[in-house]
Amino acid sequence: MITFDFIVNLLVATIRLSTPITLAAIGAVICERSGIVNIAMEGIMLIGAFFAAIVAFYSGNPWLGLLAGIFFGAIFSLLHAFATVSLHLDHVVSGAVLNILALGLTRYLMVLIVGHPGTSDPIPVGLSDYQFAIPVLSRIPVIGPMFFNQTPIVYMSFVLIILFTWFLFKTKTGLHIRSAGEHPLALETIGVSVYKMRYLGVLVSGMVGGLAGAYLSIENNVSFTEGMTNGRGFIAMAAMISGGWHPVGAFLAALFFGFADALQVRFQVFKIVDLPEEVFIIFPYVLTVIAVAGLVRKSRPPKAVGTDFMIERSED
Amino acid sequence: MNRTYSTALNAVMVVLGAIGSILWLGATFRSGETYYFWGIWLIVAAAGVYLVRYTLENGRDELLALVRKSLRSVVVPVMGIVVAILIGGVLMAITGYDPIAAYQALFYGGLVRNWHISVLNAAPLIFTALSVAFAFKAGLFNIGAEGQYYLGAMGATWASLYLGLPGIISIPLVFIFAALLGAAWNVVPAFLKVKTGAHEVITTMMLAHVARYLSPVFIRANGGDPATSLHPYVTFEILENNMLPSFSQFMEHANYRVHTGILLAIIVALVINFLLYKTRIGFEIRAVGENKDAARAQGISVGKNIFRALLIAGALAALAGFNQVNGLDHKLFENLQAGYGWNGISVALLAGGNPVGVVFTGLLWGMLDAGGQFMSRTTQTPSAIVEIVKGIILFLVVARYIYTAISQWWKRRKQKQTTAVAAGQA
Amino acid sequence: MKKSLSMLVLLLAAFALVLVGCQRAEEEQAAEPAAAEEQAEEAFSGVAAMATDVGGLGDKSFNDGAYEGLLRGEPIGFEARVVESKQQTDYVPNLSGLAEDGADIVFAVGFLMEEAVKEAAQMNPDTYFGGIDIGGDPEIPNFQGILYKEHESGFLAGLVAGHMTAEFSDASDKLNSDPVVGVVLGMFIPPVERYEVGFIQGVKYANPDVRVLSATAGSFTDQAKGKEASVAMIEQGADIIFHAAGLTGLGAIQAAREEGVLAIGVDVDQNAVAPDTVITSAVKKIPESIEVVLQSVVDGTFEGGTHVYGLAEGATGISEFHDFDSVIPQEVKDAVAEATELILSGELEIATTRAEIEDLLD
Amino acid sequence: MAILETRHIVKQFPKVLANDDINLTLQEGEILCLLGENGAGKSTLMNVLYGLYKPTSGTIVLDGEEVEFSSPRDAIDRGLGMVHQHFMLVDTLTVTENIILGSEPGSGPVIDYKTARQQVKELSERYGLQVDPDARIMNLSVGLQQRVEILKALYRKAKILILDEPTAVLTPQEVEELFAVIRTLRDSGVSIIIITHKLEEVKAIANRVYILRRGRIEGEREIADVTKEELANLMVGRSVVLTVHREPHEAKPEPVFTVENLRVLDDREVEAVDDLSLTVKPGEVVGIAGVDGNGQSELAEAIMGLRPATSGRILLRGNDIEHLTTRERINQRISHVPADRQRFGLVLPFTVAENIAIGYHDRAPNSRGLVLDYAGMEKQAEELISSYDIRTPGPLAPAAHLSGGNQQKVILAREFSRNPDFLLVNQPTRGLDVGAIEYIHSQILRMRGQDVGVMLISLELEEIFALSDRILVMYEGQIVKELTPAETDEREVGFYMTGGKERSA
Repeated sequence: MITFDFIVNLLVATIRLSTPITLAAIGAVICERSGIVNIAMEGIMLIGAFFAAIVAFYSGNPWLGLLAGIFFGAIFSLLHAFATVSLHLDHVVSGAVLNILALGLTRYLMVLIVGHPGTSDPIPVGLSDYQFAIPVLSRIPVIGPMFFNQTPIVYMSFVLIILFTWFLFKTKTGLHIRSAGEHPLALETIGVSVYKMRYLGVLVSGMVGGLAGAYLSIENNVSFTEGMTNGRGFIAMAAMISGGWHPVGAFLAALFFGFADALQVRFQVFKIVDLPEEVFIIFPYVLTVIAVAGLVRKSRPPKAVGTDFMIERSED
Repeated sequence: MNRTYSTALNAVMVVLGAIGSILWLGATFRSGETYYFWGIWLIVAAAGVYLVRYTLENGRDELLALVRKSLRSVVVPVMGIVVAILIGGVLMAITGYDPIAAYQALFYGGLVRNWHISVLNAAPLIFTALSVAFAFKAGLFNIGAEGQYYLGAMGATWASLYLGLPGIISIPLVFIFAALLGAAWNVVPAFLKVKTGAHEVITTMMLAHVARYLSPVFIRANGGDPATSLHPYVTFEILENNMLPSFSQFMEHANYRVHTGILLAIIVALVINFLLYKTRIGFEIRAVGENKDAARAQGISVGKNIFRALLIAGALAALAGFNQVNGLDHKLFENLQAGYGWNGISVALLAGGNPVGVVFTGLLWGMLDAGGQFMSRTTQTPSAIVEIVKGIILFLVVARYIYTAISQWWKRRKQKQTTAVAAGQA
Repeated sequence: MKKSLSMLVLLLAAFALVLVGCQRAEEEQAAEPAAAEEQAEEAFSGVAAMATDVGGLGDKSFNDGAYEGLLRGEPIGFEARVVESKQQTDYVPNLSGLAEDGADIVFAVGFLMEEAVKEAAQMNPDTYFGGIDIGGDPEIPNFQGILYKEHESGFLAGLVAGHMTAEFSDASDKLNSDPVVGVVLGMFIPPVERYEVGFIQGVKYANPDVRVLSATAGSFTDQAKGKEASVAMIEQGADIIFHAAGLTGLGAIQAAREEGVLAIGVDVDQNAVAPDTVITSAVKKIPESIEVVLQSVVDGTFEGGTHVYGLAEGATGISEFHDFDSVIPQEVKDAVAEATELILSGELEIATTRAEIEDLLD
Repeated sequence: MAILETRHIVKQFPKVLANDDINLTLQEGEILCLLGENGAGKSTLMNVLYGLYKPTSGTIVLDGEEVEFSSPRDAIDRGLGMVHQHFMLVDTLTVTENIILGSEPGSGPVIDYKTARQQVKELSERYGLQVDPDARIMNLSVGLQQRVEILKALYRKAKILILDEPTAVLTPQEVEELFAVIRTLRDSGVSIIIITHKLEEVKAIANRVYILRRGRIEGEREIADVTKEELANLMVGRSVVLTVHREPHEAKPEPVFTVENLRVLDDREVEAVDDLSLTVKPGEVVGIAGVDGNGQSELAEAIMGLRPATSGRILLRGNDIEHLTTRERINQRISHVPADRQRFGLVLPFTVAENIAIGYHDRAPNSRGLVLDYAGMEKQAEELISSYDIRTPGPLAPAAHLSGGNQQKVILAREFSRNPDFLLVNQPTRGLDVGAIEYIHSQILRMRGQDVGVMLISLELEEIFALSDRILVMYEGQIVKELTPAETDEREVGFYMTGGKERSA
C-alpha cells in the first residue's frame, strides 16, 4: 500500500495543508520579532478569507480577491497594533478579543452582504485554476510536484519565506525590527521609533495572515465558510514557537503539522487500523503538543516580546 | 461598635441576600407568577443592611469613600457597555434594522421574559470564566478551558450513570470526580510548562481540540436509549439521584429547568475569591503571577504554584460540564459547539479576573445571549449583532487603558499649560 | 469583597431601571398573540416558524431546507419566522417562545432538538409542532415527527456510483478504470450515518467488488479538510466522491472538480455548485415535506405521530442528472428505476446503521 | 566659545518636577561634570538634551543657534552622543550590528556588513578602543560593552559626548583606562559631559562642575578651587560623613557559614563558580569584591538554593544545607538582600505589608493555619515601618509607589527582622542616594554588632572598604585573594579583581 506515488501524494498534500499555517506562522514571526505577541492570527485569517471570497465573487476576479484578503487582513491587524502599541493594552488580551470580534463580524457581514449566514456562493474562478508547473524543475521526482507544480499563493509562501528571512537578517529595517523586540529602548535611543517598527511588524503579520485566509477561501476552495480557519491560527503560533521565531524554522514546523494532518486523513481512508474516526482527527493536535514540548526548550523568544513600551516615564 | 450588633447585622444581611438571590435567580416569567422583583428587593435590602453596618462600624466618611471607590470601579464597565450598545444600535440602523425595537426586545427578553434562560446560560459561563480568571492570577492563560469543560462533562456523565447512592452523598462525589478529571486534563500542560516552558496557550488549546473529539467516542461507548432518534448520539439519562435539584422543587411556579447549579456557581466563586485573597495558597499563586523571580527568592516554588493554578483552573472549567450534565441536560449530547470555554475567556476578561466580578459578567453575558435569541425571534434581527456588541463591550472594557490614557493626556496638557505659565513668569 | 458587594448594589439598580422600561414592553408583547389567534380563522393567514439547531442557517442542509419550506408556505398565507439557536439551552425557549408569539406551527430542525420540541409541544398544546429528523410520539397529538429515509437516497446514489465506476467507467473521461468510490462525512451524526450506510449498500448492490473509501472531517464547516479527505480518496483511485458533510462537503466537490473526477451532492440538488462535476445528488426533500405539513394545517388535517418521508412520498431519492443525463447509460437509469420499485415494494431492505451494514455485507 | 547651552530648561513629569529652570553651558573641548544624587534630575536633563524627552519649556542652544530635538535622531544628527548608565546594547546582536544600528552603511535597504566591519575596525584603532567587531554583546565584559557604547557615539561623529554614570560598574583600573580614553577624546576635539555622584571622579577628570539638587542647579565650580567636602555639601544640602564610623567588633571564632569547594554553572552551562571556598564568622562582615559577572550572582543564587551546585558543600552552623530548598534555607534563618531589588526583592503590586510578610507568610503573625491574618500582617508592618523609618503612605500602599531607597528599606526590614544567623547582602546600595546609603550601611553594621555573620557582595569598592572586616577578591569564579582593609588599598584590590597575580608568584 505504501507505494512511491503514495509518498509523493502525501508530500504534496503536506504542502497543501501546511501553506495557510506557514503563512500565518511567518507573519507571526515578524510580529513577535518586533515585540508584539499576536494570538489574533486566527481572527485575521478569518477576516482575510471572508473579504477575499466576497471580492473575488463580486468582481469575478480572484486576484482582486487576493488583494482584498491582504488589505483587510492588514486593516484588522491595525486594530491589534493600535490596542497594544498605542493603548498599551495587554497583547494576549487584545488578541483574544479580536478573535472573538472576527467571528461575530464575519457572521454579521455574511447576512448583510451574502444575504445568508453559513457559506458564501462559489466564486467563478478560483486561484487553483492558475496552477502552473515551472518547466524543467517540476520534472524532478519528488521535489518537482511538491515545490514546482503549485498554485499562486503556495509559490508566494515559498517566496515570502525567503524574503522574510532576508528582510529580518540582511536589511536595515529588519535589524530595527529585531532590536525593537530585543531591547526597544536601545533602538529608541539611536533615533529609530519603536512604535513605528512595532506597527510595521503587526501590519506585516496582518497582510500575511490575510493572505493565509485568502488561501483557504479562494485558492484551496472557492467560497468562504464561517469559522473555516478552524484553529489554524493557533497551530501557526505553535509552528512559530517550535520554529524558534525564525521564518525557515516556522516553515519546517508548519510542514510537520501539515504532514501529520495529511497522514491522518489517509489513515482514515485506508482504515489501516479500525479505530473511531475521532482518534485519527486528534492525531495532529497531539503531535503539535509533543512538538512544542520537544522543541520549545531550544528556541528562545525575543527578550522584549509581549512587553509594553512607553517613552515618557518618570524615574522611579 | 460592639460585636454582637455587627454579627447580628451580618446574619441578617446573609439571610436576606441568600433568600433574595435564590428568588431572583430561580424566578421565571413563563408561568406569569414572579419572584423576580421580590428577589431583587431582598438583595437590595441586604446590600442596604451591609451599608448600614459599614457606616456604623467605620463612620459616614468611610462610607462615602467606599461608594466613591465602587462607583469608580463600575464606571468603566458601565461606560463600555453603554457605548458598545450605542455603536451596535448605529450599526443596526445603518444596516436597516430598528435598533429601538431590537434593544427593547433584547432587554425584555433577557431580563424579564426569558430571565430563567439568562440564568441557565450564566451558570456554565461563570465556571469556565472562574477557571480562566484563576489562571490569570498566576500569570497563566488557560485558553483551553473548553477542553476541560468536555472532560468534566464526560466525567460527570460517567459517574452519574453508575453512582447509585443517595443524592446528598452521590452528587458531591460526582462533583469531585468531574473536577478531578478536569484537573487531570491540565496535568500535561502544567508539566510541560514547568519542565520545558512550553506555552500553555498552545498546549491547552491543542488539548481542547483533543477533548472535543473524544466526547463522541465516549458518548457512543455509553450510547443511549434506542427509542429516540438521537441514538447513539446521546448517552443514557443519568440516575435520578444524581440530578441537581431544580428551583421548582421548592418554589412553585419556578421554571422547572432552572436548577441550583447557578447557586453552586456563586458559592464556588466566593470560595475561589477566598482562596485567592485570604489564604496562603492564593497569596503564593498571586505572588508567582505578579513576579515569579521575587516569589522564588522568597522560597515560593514557582513550578508548584503553576501546577496548583492550572489544575484548579482545569477543575473549575470541568465543573461547567458537571453543571450542564447534572443540572440541565441530564445526559451528554454530541454537542456540536458548546463554546462555554471560549466564551468564558471573554467573561473573565470583562470581570478583570475578579472571581466575584465574574458572577456579574457571567449573568450579563447569559442575559445578552438569552435576550439576543428573543430579539432575533421577535424582531427577526440577526443575533450576530449581539456577538458584535459583546466584542465591542469587551474591547472598551478591557482597554480601560483608553480612559487612563485619555485622562493622563488631559492631565499632561493641563500641567504643560501651568508650567508654561510658570516658566513665562520666571 | 467590599468593592464587589457595593458593585452588586449598583448593578441591581441598573437592572431595576431597565426593568421599569420593560414593563411597558411586556404588555405590548402580551397583546400580540391574541391578535394572531383571531386572524387565524377567516381566509387563512398565519405564522409558520422554525428554530434552527446550533448549526444555524446557511448549512446548505436541513436548516436551509426547512427555511425554504417555510417560504413556500407564503402563497397559502403563512408568514415565515426563523430563529437561530445559539446553544442547547435556547431550544425550548425558542420553540415555545415562537408558539407564544402566535405561530400556528413551529418546526424544530435537527435531531439535537428532539427532547426540546417534545417539551415545547406539551407546554403549548394548542400550537402545532413539527420536528425535522426527529421521531414523533403518540402521546403528543400536536407534534409531528418528520424522519427521512436518507439511506434510500444514499442507496440510489451508491447504485449509480457503483455502476459508473465499475462497468461504465468509459462513459466519461472523468472516470478511471479502478472500481473505487469514496464518501466524505462531516461529523458522525444520525442522518450522516444513514446516508453513508445507504450509499455503501447501494454500491455493493451494484457491484460487490467496488471498494468504498470513507473518511470523517470532524467538522461541518472546514472546507479544506473536506477537500483533503476527498483528494486522499482520489489518490486511491476513487473517481466518484459522495459527501454527507454539509459545508465541509463543498471542499470535497471542489477537490473532485480540480482532480477531474465526479461527485455526488447531498440533501439538495447541488449540481449548481459544479455543473461539470456533480452528476446527481442524494436529496432529501425537506421543503416539500414541510409544504405538506403546512397544507395539513390549513386544511385542519394535521396529525401527530411519526411521519417517515421516503421514496413513496417522493421526499427521498436522487436528483436529475442535468448535463450528465447523456453520460449516464440507460442500463444505470433502469437499475435505479428497478431498485426504486423493489424498495417501494419492500422487497429491498436498506440498512440504517453501520452495525447493520456490517452484518449485511458478511 | 560655548558649544552647548541650555536656557531655562523645565521638565515636568506627571508626578514630579524633574528639572526646574536649568541653565548650563559647555565649552568646546572641555570635560564638564554634572554632580548630583540619584533623582536629582541629572539623567532627565541629559535625556532632554538627547531628544529623548521633550522639555516642558526652555530652549537648547547648539553652536549659538537654537535647536529643537523631536527625537534622538535630531540630536545625533547635530553631533550629540550619549553613553547611558544602563547600556543600550542588544545582547543578541554583534558589536558591529550594535554600533551601526540606525545608521547602517549600504545603499538601499540592504546592510553592507563588509564596510560596516571595516569602519568599526578603523574607528576602534583610531581611538585605541580595541574590541572584536564580530563578538556578541552578551559575551563581552562590562568594560568592553562600555567601549562599544562609546564607539557607537563616535561612529555617529559625536562632537559632544554625554556619559551617564560611566564608572558605576568599572574596576579602578578600568576607570583609569576610561579616563585616559576620555582625555584622548577631549584632545581630539570632543566636548564631554560626565554625569556622576562620585566626588573623587569629579576631582580626577573634570575641568568644571555643575551641582544639581532636586532638579535645580545648586552651583557651578572650577575644579581647581573646590574641595570634596564643599561639593558634598552642595550635592546633599547638608554636611555628610563621607565614611560611616565603624567601631571595632570581635567576631566569634567558630564560623557560622562555610562554603566548601563549590562549583556552579551559569545559564550558558559554563562554570561560573569554580571550586570556591569561604567562611563567615558570627559578627564579621566579609566583603566579596569583584568585577560584575565574575560569578558573584551565581554564588549568591547557589547559597540561596535558587541555582543548583554541581558539587561542593554549603554549611550553616556546621550542617550541610546544600540539599535544602530555598524555603527550607530561609527557615534555617538565612536572610538575603538581593542585588536587583525590583526583580528579586519585591512584588511591586503587593502592599508593603504583604512584601514584608512574603517568605514568612506561612506562619504567625502573617497567617493562622492556611488562612492569612491580614490584621497581624499590618500590625507587624506598622512596627517595622516606624523602626526602619520607611517613608510610605501606610502598610497598605503598593510597594511600587515607594522610592528606591524606601523599597530597599522594606527589604531590609523584612530580612533583618527575621533575626538571621547569616546575612547575604548583594549590592545593597546600588542607585541609592547618600542619605539612604548611610542608613543602610549603619543597619548592616548593626547586624554585625548582633553577632550575625554578614557576607557583602558589592561592585563598589568604597562600600567594601567602608563595611568589611575581611575582603575576598573574586575573579572568574574563584577567590583569588584575601585582604584586610587596614593593610590594603583600592588599587591593590582592583589589581586582583582584574586577574592580577601575586607579584611574588
